[in-house]
Amino acid sequence: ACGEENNESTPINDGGNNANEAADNSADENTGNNEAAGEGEAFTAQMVTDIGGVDDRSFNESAWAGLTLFGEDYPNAEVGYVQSSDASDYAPNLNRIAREGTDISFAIGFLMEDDIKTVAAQNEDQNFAIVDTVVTDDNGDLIPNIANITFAEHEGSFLVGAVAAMQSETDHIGFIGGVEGELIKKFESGFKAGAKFVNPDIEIATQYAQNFNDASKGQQIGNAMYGNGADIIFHAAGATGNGLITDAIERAQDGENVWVIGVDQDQALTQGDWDDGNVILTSMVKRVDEAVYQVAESTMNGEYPGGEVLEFTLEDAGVGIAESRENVSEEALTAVEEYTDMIINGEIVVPKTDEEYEEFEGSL
Amino acid sequence: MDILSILYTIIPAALIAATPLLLTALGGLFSERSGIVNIGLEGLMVMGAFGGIVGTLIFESLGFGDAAPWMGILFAIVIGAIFSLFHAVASITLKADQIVSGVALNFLAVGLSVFIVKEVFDRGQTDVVASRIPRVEIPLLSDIPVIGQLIFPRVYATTYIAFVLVAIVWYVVFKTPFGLRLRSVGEHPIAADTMGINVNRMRYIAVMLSGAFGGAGGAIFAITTAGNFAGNTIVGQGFMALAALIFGKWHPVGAMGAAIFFGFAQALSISAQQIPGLDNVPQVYMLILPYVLTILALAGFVGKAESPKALNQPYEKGSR
Amino acid sequence: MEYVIEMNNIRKEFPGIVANDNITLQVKQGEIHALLGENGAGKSTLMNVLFGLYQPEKGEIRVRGEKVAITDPNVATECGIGMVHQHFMLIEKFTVTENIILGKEPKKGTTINLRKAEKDVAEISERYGLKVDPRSKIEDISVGMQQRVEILKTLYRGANILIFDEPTAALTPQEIKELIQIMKNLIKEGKSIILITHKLKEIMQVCDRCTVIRRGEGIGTVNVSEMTESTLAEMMVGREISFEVEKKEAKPTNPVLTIKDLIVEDIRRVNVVNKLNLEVKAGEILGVAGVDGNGQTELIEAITGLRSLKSGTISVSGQDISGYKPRRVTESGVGHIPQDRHKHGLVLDFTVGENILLQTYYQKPYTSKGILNYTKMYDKSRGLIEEYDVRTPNEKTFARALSGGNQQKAIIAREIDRSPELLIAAQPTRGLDVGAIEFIHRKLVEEREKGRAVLLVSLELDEVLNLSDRIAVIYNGEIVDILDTKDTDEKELGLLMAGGKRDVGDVQ
Amino acid sequence: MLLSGHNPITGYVALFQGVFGEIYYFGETLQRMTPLIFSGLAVAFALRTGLLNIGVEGQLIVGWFASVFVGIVVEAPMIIHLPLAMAAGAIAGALWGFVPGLLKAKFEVHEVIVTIMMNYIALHIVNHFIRNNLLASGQRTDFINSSASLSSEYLAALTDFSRLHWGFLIAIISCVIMWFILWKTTKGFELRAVGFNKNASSYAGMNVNFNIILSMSVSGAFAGVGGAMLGLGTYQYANILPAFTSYGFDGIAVALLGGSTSIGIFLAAFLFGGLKEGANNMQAAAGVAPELVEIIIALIIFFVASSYLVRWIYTKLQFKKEGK
Ligand SMILES: Nc1ncnc2c1ncn2[C@@H]1O[C@H](COP(=O)(O)OP(=O)(O)OP(=O)(O)O)[C@@H](O)[C@H]1O
Ligand SMILES: Nc1ncnc2c1ncn2[C@@H]1O[C@H](COP(=O)(O)OP(=O)(O)OP(=O)(O)O)[C@@H](O)[C@H]1O
Ligand SMILES: [Mg+2]
Ligand SMILES: [Mg+2]
Repeated sequence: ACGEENNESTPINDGGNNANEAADNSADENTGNNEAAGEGEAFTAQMVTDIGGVDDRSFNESAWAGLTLFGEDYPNAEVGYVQSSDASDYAPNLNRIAREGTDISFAIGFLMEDDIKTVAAQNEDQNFAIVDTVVTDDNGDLIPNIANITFAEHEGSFLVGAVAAMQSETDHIGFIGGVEGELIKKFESGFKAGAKFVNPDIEIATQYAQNFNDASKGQQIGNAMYGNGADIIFHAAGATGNGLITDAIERAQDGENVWVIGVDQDQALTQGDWDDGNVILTSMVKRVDEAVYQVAESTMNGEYPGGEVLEFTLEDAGVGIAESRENVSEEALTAVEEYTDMIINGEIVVPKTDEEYEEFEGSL
Repeated sequence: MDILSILYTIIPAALIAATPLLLTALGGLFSERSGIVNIGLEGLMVMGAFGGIVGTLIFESLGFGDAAPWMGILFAIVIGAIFSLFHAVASITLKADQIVSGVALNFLAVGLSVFIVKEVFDRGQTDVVASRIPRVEIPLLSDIPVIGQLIFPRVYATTYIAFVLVAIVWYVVFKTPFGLRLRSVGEHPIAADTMGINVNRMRYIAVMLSGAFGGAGGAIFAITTAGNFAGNTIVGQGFMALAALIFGKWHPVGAMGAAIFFGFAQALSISAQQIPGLDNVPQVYMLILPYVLTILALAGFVGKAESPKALNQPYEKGSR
Repeated sequence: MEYVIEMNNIRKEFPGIVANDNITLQVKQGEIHALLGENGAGKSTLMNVLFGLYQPEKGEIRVRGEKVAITDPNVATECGIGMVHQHFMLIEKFTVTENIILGKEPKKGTTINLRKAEKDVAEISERYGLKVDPRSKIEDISVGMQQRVEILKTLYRGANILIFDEPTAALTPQEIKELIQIMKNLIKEGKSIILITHKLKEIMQVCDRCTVIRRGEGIGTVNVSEMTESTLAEMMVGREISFEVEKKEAKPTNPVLTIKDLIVEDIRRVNVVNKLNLEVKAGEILGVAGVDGNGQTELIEAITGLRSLKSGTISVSGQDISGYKPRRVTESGVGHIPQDRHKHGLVLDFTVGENILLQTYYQKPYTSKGILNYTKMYDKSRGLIEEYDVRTPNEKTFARALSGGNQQKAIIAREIDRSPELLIAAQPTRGLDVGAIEFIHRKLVEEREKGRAVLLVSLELDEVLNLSDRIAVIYNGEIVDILDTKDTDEKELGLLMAGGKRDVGDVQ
Repeated sequence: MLLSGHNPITGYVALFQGVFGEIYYFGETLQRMTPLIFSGLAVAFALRTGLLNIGVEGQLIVGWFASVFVGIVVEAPMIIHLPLAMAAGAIAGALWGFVPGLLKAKFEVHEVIVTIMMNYIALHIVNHFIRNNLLASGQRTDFINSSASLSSEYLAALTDFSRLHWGFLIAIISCVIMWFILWKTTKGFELRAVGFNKNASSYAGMNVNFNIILSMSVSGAFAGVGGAMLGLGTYQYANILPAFTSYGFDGIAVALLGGSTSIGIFLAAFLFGGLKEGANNMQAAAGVAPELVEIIIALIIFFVASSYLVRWIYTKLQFKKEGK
């Protein structure tokens, strides 16, 4: 369908059916402007994915879901994406959509931090947004044509940490990180804080696979942790986590009582099934879709949050515990609600880094 | 954790990690013993992983239940064997450089499999398979106190099958007429030809066997460990299998030893953080351990590996 | 039906060359039929056609009167034709038995029935007097035994017409004698044989008839009993050939190569050169005679710096070169014609010109400040190609494309042109035709005449006797005797080579 | 493409436009081919000595890191700093090539396995250093000092803000250098001789072991400079690598496609760079999955590798001519 488009300056990608509709709807109208959105003309929102692509079961997919929904809700809006095959694609891809006069260009993932900075400087009249990081110029100031979307992952992780601590029968839980860094530290710190908050004596194993794509490693780390007595493991490790889930399923099938806590999306919907249930206890979701939708919407309404840092927190449901929670006990769910309130009130300040976590632990 | 419980964790992990490498290396053994270098093992594993997952998903949806992953593996074996024909035609019939052809095979596998997945599933990765290969232990043997669980741990059925295959491959390669002919073609194709052996046909069979085994290796990795297929499901395992083949001196038992060694080193590096005493060792040491050990082993006591004589030489009738 | 094999009007072309043009070959039942011709005359090609490795463009083949199309070696085997190839077709890592049964393995279920195979092999070898050890690996046995394996391969397949392509080129005199006996046995058992050889003496000795080809064309078939060596040679080359190397009386002067108490180990740390003493003087050719495997190779490698010595000294013109690296040895005035020209003598994928400068490329004027001067290199090699009559289209042709004789000439040009004080020639004429041999022998004698020392190591007694002024007999890594050529003969040498007074047996 | 229901013409037009359509993309293509030239040269150089260097990937990674390290830590005027940083990349790469070379020469260890292992070691060690010693923000180091930067405002302006940098010229020079070393120098003569026939080379007095080590080191140095192109040119920093860059493996294809000759490598790198750059546009403009380009690359390699067919016909024709 796209191939018939006679206008080179509207290279919209039909990632899914909905987007297709959006594109078709707008095809009737004149879409050939290179200026910012004006009256009666289509609003365009596009995103550049990282290597994972729009179906990575993680934030790219989630972001694309948000954009797709946005395109559905506003038939006048055109949405699209470009997938990057490797890191060197980020800059040209961002440049490409910016040069087409896209009204808001999203960079999905903190890895595009530097590239978006360069491209934003080269295209000063274009609007950009980046997910998962805050971009500043050389003086440490925010950049007026970049909106920064971040999440309070530590807050959501706190909740699943608490759940894990309450439901662990061995008083021994685990955390598997993808690649060690600022971002994943937020998951780890929040998770550990939540668990210790419930049970200061709980044993928590942590390990980084140093890879987001090594299922084999995920399986082996999971194997070692479970073998060592942990019964609930939270992962923030992308596809590496698939190996963990595999190991958990096999142990479950073998009669062991082990669980996985998923990440980013409601993972129980797509994974974890075995003969007698699902090993995914619950998941810590991160509503990238929500965030992207909101930023696109505000931009369309002329309220582009350029030069701002938008943190999506527990309070605005930007992070939280997944819908699938059948395996979570009543008691734990009550506690989750209680803690949610405490975090929102500021009664609990969830740590984000190793230092903050140590401080937090000391204060218990 | 005491030594014994460490071993209880590490050994199964090592054997599970070794299985796909071992199977793929056995495949490479056929191909290289016939004189065809197979750098394309990586690509064959990719196609195997693709075929294994897609096959399992299809058979699952057709209601085959627990049999689905097994049929998925068979499907992958067929896909692998067919896909290896690219390498066979290019390097045997068209006398392409075998290394070039193998490299192309790797590119093609990733491109083709992901492309198909995108066209069929409309996304860059497949769904996760629901049914898995069961983990088993050998009934009586694993009941032997203490060591029973160590030597016959609870691992995937496929792991035991792989070990049985080592024996079968050894038998086929060293005890049957087929094996004798296979090796003769890899050592001295002209001589084999004068003895009435169809060199190219043997090589085709060998390369397709490597496709079948590589396909099985990839499929088993995907089904038992990854659970689904994406462009990055197989990253480097094929090269490790090639290393195992060379490390094992083109011998099935040697390849088995090498694959287990790789699996063991990997399992140790991963479990180390959970082992008191080793948990303070910087992780980087543990991460590079398997590779450093391999290099040291090769430099130290394994020594020179002698490849089949006619490896990487296309056979042209009437040449000398 | 007089002939077992008739090849009538065979024509076989290779790109750009007609290897066989209208050749007719008729072999009678029970005869040994020689096929004679210079290098590249088309003998091997004709036999490959008969064996089904090549398909002829024209002509017909009849086996026992019946017209057959030999499309591949399997068909030839079915017709009872077996071939012992010029370059052995053996798989080094396989055992004797495995090599013999390959492609026609006795089975028990799906397994190779090795026991039966070994028994079969033993049986045939008994019957034809072909002594082999069925369980040895090819790489561990002597060339002579390898050849017997080749013959057994054909017999195992029931061949009754055997083709031998230059079977004696790599054999010791003793082994040749045995081979001739074997051929006679085979004839007695009702087989027929086609024998390709460059050695006219052998033809005279065993053959009944002889077909001569020249440049791909058949010259004719003659009864050997009506011919002499020189008439055969003339028929083959088209001109007269002198067999005796013309040389003046030697005038040896001061010693050039002096070896004292040399001990060299092989890979298994066994002493293969054992307290060896030797001296070669300027102006003489010293021939080393010996059965293959008595330390000749290691001796040469030790002199040229390719192998380290365990003890003893080697000096050239008074300079101690023991332990020198090959380059320094060469620079000390040593030239070396290696025995295996493809493996050690040439880089086959380099041009002839590059090969001719393989020892001197780094010297002025070919290199200055690390940069090669190809113009100078090719100028130089053009001159040498002409001087040594290397038949090649030009100096930029790849060495691979040259015939063996011409490859050898290129090596000789390279080594002699450096005017080494000591020239080591190992098997310099292996597999070459009489014309090429004549040329090379003349060159070696010229070097002697110029006052150089020449160390000739050869397995061919004829060559040693013909060329050398003195002959050192090597046995078990030791020089057992040094004789004046005038005072000795083949018989005495043969005895000494086999270990002095001991019985001449099968030396492996 | 037809099979997958896309219009192939639109696809290829988009591919073509993705390279030549705008000067920006053309600049990006040249930028993209720069490290590919180096990895191709690295593979080819070793290949000429009869060695298969699968370790270009690892050599490139350590070269990248080392050049960035010097680029950050050292303060010096550009005339010293830039060459120093590049040299650091070259040396690191050379060291990474030296090890397999040494093991091959001394212990006859198969270079293919060692280089595969060295790739993983490079990846983990470099990541470790960045993570523990040089982490600035997210997953990367600080930017290098501008005195070590290859980036060029001139080239960027010429190509409408692409990331094309001076490294491209260095790559061209390197092609010439490799050609010169191999075909014009005495050492090159030896390296090639060793590559073709080790026995004859040692008979001719060449030091085979030394040449093997040298060849692997020089090969590694080429790869290391390729890494420096990324560190000092394209990115201006080094980052924690989640997986291999794949430049090394692409380099094998580039070298083989280019017949291990300098000109061939340049052209093959351009083809690869162009295909990869164009793939993004093809995806954006025609909705064709970028994997298609990988398939195309693979098929091209197959066809080139199978040139036996062409060669065979060619020689046949030529012999006919000579025969007349
Ligand atoms: N495979 C081949 N391809 C092309 N030309 C060949 C091939 N084999 C042989 N020839 C050509 O055929 C001619 C005959 O070669 P052949 O090997 O039959 O000679 P020959 O008589 O056996 O020589 P020799 O005495 O050295 O063994 C050669 O001069 C060569 O030009
Ligand atoms: N594969 C080939 N392709 C083209 N020409 C060939 C081929 N093999 C041999 N020749 C040609 O055959 C001719 C003779 O080759 P051949 O090997 O028979 O020589 P030779 O004197 O018998 O050498 P050797 O003693 O090593 O057997 C050469 O002129 C060479 O050009
Ligand atoms: Mg010959
Ligand atoms: Mg011949």
